[in-house]
Amino acid sequence: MPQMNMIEAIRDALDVKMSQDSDVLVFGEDVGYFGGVFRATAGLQETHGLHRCFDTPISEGGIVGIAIGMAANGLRPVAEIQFADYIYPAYDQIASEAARLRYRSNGDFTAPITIRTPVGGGIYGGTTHSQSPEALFTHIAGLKTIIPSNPYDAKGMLIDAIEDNDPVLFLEPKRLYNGPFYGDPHAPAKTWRGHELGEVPSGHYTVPIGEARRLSKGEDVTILAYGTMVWVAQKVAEDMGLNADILDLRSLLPLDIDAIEKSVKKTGRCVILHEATRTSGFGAELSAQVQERCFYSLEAPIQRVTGWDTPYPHAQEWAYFPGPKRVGNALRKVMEG
Amino acid sequence: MPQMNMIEAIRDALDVKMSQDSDVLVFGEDVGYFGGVFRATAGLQETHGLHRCFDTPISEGGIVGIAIGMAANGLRPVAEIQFADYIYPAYDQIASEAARLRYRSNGDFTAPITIRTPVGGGIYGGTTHSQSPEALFTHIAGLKTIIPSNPYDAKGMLIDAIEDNDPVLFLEPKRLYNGPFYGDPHAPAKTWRGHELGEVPSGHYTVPIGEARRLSKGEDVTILAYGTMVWVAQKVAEDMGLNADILDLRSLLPLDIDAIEKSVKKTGRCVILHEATRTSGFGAELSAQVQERCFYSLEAPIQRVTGWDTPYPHAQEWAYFPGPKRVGNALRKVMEG
Amino acid sequence: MAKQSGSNKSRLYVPEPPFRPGDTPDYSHIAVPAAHTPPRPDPLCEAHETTPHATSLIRVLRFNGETQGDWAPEVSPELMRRALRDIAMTRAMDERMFTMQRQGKMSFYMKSTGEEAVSVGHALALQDTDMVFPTYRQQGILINRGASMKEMMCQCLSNSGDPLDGKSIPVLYSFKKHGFFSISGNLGTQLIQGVGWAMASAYKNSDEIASVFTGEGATAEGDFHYALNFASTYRAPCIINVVNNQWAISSFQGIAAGEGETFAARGTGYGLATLRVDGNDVLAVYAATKWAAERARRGGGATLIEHFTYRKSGHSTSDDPSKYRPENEPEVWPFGDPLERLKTHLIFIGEWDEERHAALLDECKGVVRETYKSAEAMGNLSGETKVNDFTMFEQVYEHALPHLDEQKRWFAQERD
Amino acid sequence: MAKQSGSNKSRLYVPEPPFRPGDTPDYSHIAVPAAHTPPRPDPLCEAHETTPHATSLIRVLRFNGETQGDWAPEVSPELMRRALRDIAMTRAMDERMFTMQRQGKMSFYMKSTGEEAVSVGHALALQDTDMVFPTYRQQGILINRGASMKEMMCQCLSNSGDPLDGKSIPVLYSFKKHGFFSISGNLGTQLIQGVGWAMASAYKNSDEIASVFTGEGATAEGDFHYALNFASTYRAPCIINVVNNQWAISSFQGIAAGEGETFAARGTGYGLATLRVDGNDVLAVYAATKWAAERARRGGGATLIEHFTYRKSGHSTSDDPSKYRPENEPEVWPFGDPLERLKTHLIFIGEWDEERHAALLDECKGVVRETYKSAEAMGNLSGETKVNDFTMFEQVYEHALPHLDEQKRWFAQERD
Ligand SMILES: Cc1ncc(C[n+]2csc(CCOP(=O)(O)OP(=O)(O)O)c2C)c(N)n1
Ligand SMILES: Cc1ncc(C[n+]2csc(CCOP(=O)(O)OP(=O)(O)O)c2C)c(N)n1
Ligand SMILES: [Mg+2]
Ligand SMILES: [Mg+2]
Repeated sequence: MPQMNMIEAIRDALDVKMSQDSDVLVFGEDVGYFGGVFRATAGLQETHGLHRCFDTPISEGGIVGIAIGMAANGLRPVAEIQFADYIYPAYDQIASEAARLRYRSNGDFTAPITIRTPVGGGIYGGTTHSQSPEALFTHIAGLKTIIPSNPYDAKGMLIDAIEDNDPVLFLEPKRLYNGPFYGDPHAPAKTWRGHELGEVPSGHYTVPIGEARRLSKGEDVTILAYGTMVWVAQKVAEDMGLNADILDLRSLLPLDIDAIEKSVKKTGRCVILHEATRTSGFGAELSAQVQERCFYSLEAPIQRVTGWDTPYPHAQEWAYFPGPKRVGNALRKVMEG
Repeated sequence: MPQMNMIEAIRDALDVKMSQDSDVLVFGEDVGYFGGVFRATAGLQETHGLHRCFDTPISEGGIVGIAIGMAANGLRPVAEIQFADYIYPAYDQIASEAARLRYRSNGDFTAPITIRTPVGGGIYGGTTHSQSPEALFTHIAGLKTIIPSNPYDAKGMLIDAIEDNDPVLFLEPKRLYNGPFYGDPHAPAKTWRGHELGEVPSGHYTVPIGEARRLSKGEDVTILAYGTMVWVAQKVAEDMGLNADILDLRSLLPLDIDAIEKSVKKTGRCVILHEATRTSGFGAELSAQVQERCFYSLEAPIQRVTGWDTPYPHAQEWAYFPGPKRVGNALRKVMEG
Repeated sequence: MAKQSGSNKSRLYVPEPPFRPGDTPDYSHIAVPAAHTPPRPDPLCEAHETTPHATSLIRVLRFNGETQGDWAPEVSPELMRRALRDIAMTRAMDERMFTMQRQGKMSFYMKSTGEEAVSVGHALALQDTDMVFPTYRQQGILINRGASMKEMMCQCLSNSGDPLDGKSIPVLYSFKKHGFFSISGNLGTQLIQGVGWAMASAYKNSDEIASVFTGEGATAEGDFHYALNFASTYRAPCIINVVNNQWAISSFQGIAAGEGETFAARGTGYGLATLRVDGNDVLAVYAATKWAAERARRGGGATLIEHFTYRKSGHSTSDDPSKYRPENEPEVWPFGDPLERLKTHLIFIGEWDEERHAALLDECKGVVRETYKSAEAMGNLSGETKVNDFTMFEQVYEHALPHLDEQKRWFAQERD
Repeated sequence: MAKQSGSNKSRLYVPEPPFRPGDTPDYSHIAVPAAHTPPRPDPLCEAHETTPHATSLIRVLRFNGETQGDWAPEVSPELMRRALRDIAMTRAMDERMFTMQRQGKMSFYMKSTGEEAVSVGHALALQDTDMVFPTYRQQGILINRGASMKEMMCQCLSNSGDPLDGKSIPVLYSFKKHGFFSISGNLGTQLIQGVGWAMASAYKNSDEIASVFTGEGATAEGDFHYALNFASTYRAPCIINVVNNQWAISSFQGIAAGEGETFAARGTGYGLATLRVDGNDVLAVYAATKWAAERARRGGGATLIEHFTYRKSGHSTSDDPSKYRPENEPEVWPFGDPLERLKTHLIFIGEWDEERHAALLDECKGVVRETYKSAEAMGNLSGETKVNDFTMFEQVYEHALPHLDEQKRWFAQERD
């Protein structure tokens, strides 16, 4: 089985779909000849042609705008936004247009686009290269928002996203591109080599949007996480010797609420993790739903461990990041509660 | 005491501030000579001059952009976005710029702007004249988001917003402009005339950002609402003969969590209302915080009554609106739970 | 001439329209070029050869009924009578719907009165398979392309015959089968989508082009810039139309763009071909569109066309234009009425007469009346719309997601 | 000349730069105008009188050291030596910081090498109270205005001397006291803010103008359109600068704007004055800025200036330009180096010599070295930054809100 890191897996997904389907086009800032600032599209222009993988002007609104028009005309565009922090100029095209085109035309026109964009901190990117804006998109009816945490899922979910007939926002935790990250910036960096989720089948396969992945099975506590925080959760739970049910949500909208509900009803305890700003983060929705569905099973208050309600600072990156210490404290608290 | 509807109260707040402080400018689409499509700025150009209340190009991003620059240069701009549904082209300027300017410059530059915009349904405005996007803004650190439910608060809060040294998003529930709305579109329309909150002092006063208003005191259940839903809550609770603690939150960020916590700890039951789409709506944050703080006092699951996870439809407006029936059901459920 | 309401004690310049309510509008300063219309270059010329066209005005129909100049298209009397009919029909429909809105039959309506020649002339010059990305004032395109007027009316009435199942407000039509893109309530957004559509067409080696519309007011949105810019970079086969009807709700065109340049001139700096056309002259609109469509189809890239016209009615049924402009301004507007001008021409060349004209207007009125009757039989907003409420949960996604199914169940339980 | 990597079997046009790695770049087709520079009109001329300036190139310094043409400013040798020093100092600082980044002392750095004449020439022509809205490549303005280099370095090192308390990534300076607006990491956004700043200045009847910057790549953002449009409508007293350094990370300028027109030409259609200037010619930049500043200050409104230059280094320390352009392209770029060109002129007029030049470079290097040493003594990112972590909770709002206070408490409890 080929070994891939997350960038390679993403590139492979694009390559597979571009080879299979001439309607798939890939574009964005620096994605053409250069192959993207994170190299996710490297080589695709050479393989598939200038007209299938190309550079765009620095205009996120324009990028999503043409994607919608192309999709309405039968293509399957995959657009890259260089950093999620720069997605806001495209917010109107995503929320008002891509997400609502099918609805407002009652199915007459549709916008099956995929938008890929790197999220999260951990690379000293400061306020404008570290954000996790998923909650701003899970509030938008008509859009799907997904976020893989490993190479295997990244490839399968991206292929599924491209084949989906609705617009999909595909978030890439940039700190995981080269390897799993367990939350300690001073520990030697791990790569995906040798990790079972770094084994990525060649060719076509999908990981269906809407299904959470269970990382570990346990009876003590449910941990809900996605993106970078998945690995932090795993490490902390292991180190604490907790018997934790860890769910890598992968798909935020649609959400695998059945899996969540089943788990919390079993464990009676729940900790929710995300890097994004706390207030109105996606953790709020998770907490609300767990509370609504599992109220009578809960033995302690649901805990959220999140980024602070400040912009993502540069030098204080690791004071901002919801690292192992804070996750551990929350777990202890929920176990005592 | 002068009687005013909510439009008049808003206009009066602008007039008071423009008279007091020549740094206050008012602008937006159609706000100048015409006085705004909802007439909130009618007469201000005539009174204060063309250069203090003027029309702008149809460019929400541009409107907020110049407001930031003006504010950085010492003015106190009050910008109108014609409908909140059209705020997305300005999303980047609000979230990346206005909200973060102070932080990224460590206080060297600031953006004390006020953005006024009508929200909510109830006027058959369909997908693009009915939205309640507050949750997309409460996730943004550095911004304040407030929403009055009556003329008295509208004036006092708007004055406080203009005087605030941070950017404030001031949401105006358009269905309340002319009178309180109790949720039944077929009932004869009420005006603010004769309502105690339609009595609006002339001159300067403030209603401080960050304080909830208690509508009614009760022991049975806490209802958290804001905007239009405040009046629906009041009517339903009354009709049901419930002894409800109803909080009109008014300020979403900052949030009066002390008042909320105190109330729920007393009642043990909580229902949260909003018009916005359910998933990742502000109700999720409210639910999460109540659960975190009042877990051991809760006697039933917190209920959310919200708009559905669809765009706001046109003909089905009243099927979408979280009206008295649904609010009543939730209250019954939480009382039984 | 501009005067300033209120006192402007500062150096901040804020443009104002020449006339306000109470003024006697005098547009004698707007030169209506009589004979000199800029020459018609080859459609595959260099973009900059059309720079003069961005600041002059292409006209074909003189007020006396003659045609003139380079751009006069070779069109049959039949085609012109077709145009006349489409314009008259559009106007009759607008008239009726406006009245019905006033009677509470629908929530809202928007007329295109005075600017029908833009959509009708434009549509006549395109192929029916070309995709238009219209605003809410291009109903003339649907009339021209033979869309069902009953369906249009049902859409406005939000009734059981509404193809959009009541999801959208009136006038925001979607007719894929007629190459008419779903109209967005958000201004400007479709401009760049149309460019993307055109890029896809080029990518597929298809001959179809896109034609995108904006009002002059909405050119201030970022999407307009994206559209011009991407169209220039990728030489997208499309036409970008700015319908300059002088007003954006209550704002005159000087707010949208300043007072220095025309809207057509915006395109010059992007390296696009630019035409500015008398939008009340259906033959000029037709000719300019033909030129731009040929250019796009033959690989010459995009053209920006400014259609210079006038919005005779209020912005919508929610608007009262007498609040911000002189009541008689539409009458004194110096470019005449598109229907009258075409009629005058047809009579001038002996292909029409007053009697047939009166009959045409009657016929249109009749068709509209009968169609409206049958449409309203399917419901209206003040009575029983007969729209099934459950449709609101459909078409959010291709397949309903579990949480929407759940909400639909809640809705079912809670409604009775 | 353009060739296409991969096969392009469709009609979708995608522009490509003339040369890629492995090619021998040949820019002989770019005409460097020797003597003919467009005439200098009165700064209060009509905007359209500058239309020719948008497509030609204002130059003052010939390669042989002579000055020439209408635009040659009257500047003293002192001022020119000041410019020379500012350019040399900026370059020396960039050099040092780049090296220190490579050694892990900071997370990131961005050089302005090759385009220092733009910021320095521009700043020299402004008043120190004029507010500039810079990008990350205008450090030359800070050097020129006498900002503390140590503070700049501490900002890049995110250490205890960082005036921004480590909140921002390196290079995103904020120096209000030097009329230098806080740089945003989001491209384009500041353009329209600068226009708003200028409108406020006009409103207050102040003489201060704003000068806003963008790279040519970021002109594709909506904010660029907003800036041009609002500047036109309200005749804002500002200068809009496009620094066209040919590259936007890996994209050549044809992606940003298509291949039809210059960036200066963008302004023509907005009714703005437009100048295009040799950005490697500090006297030309100075002269163009003086013109535009006078125009703005005297009520003539905004000018769009395209500074035609070349980005000699990589985009940032994270970039390797040899991946997408020939390695020697910076050397064969036909407009020379700004430092060399000014030096040649000063020597030509007898106000400079090789010895003094060598001494100047040494002096700059020395100043930079010493300053860096004292800056690094306050911490760096690879070692101990000495930034207090709690500062991350400050300046989110003027006064901390209760929820932030609470989070600060949590942070305090959880960190040990
Ligand atoms: C993004 C956005 N902003 C504001 C509005 C509100 N609005 C609807 S139509 C209109 C005026 C448009 O004027 P123009 O573009 O000239 O078109 P016209 O109505 O004259 O055809 C405005 C401001 C909107 N629909 N969308
Ligand atoms: C809104 C936004 N999109 C993308 C980026 C990523 N980015 C940073 S610099 C850059 C290239 C800018 O090129 P240009 O405007 O020509 O300026 P230059 O770097 O050449 O000075 C890009 C794409 C960003 N910072 N902001
Ligand atoms: Mg208009
Ligand atoms: Mg550049």
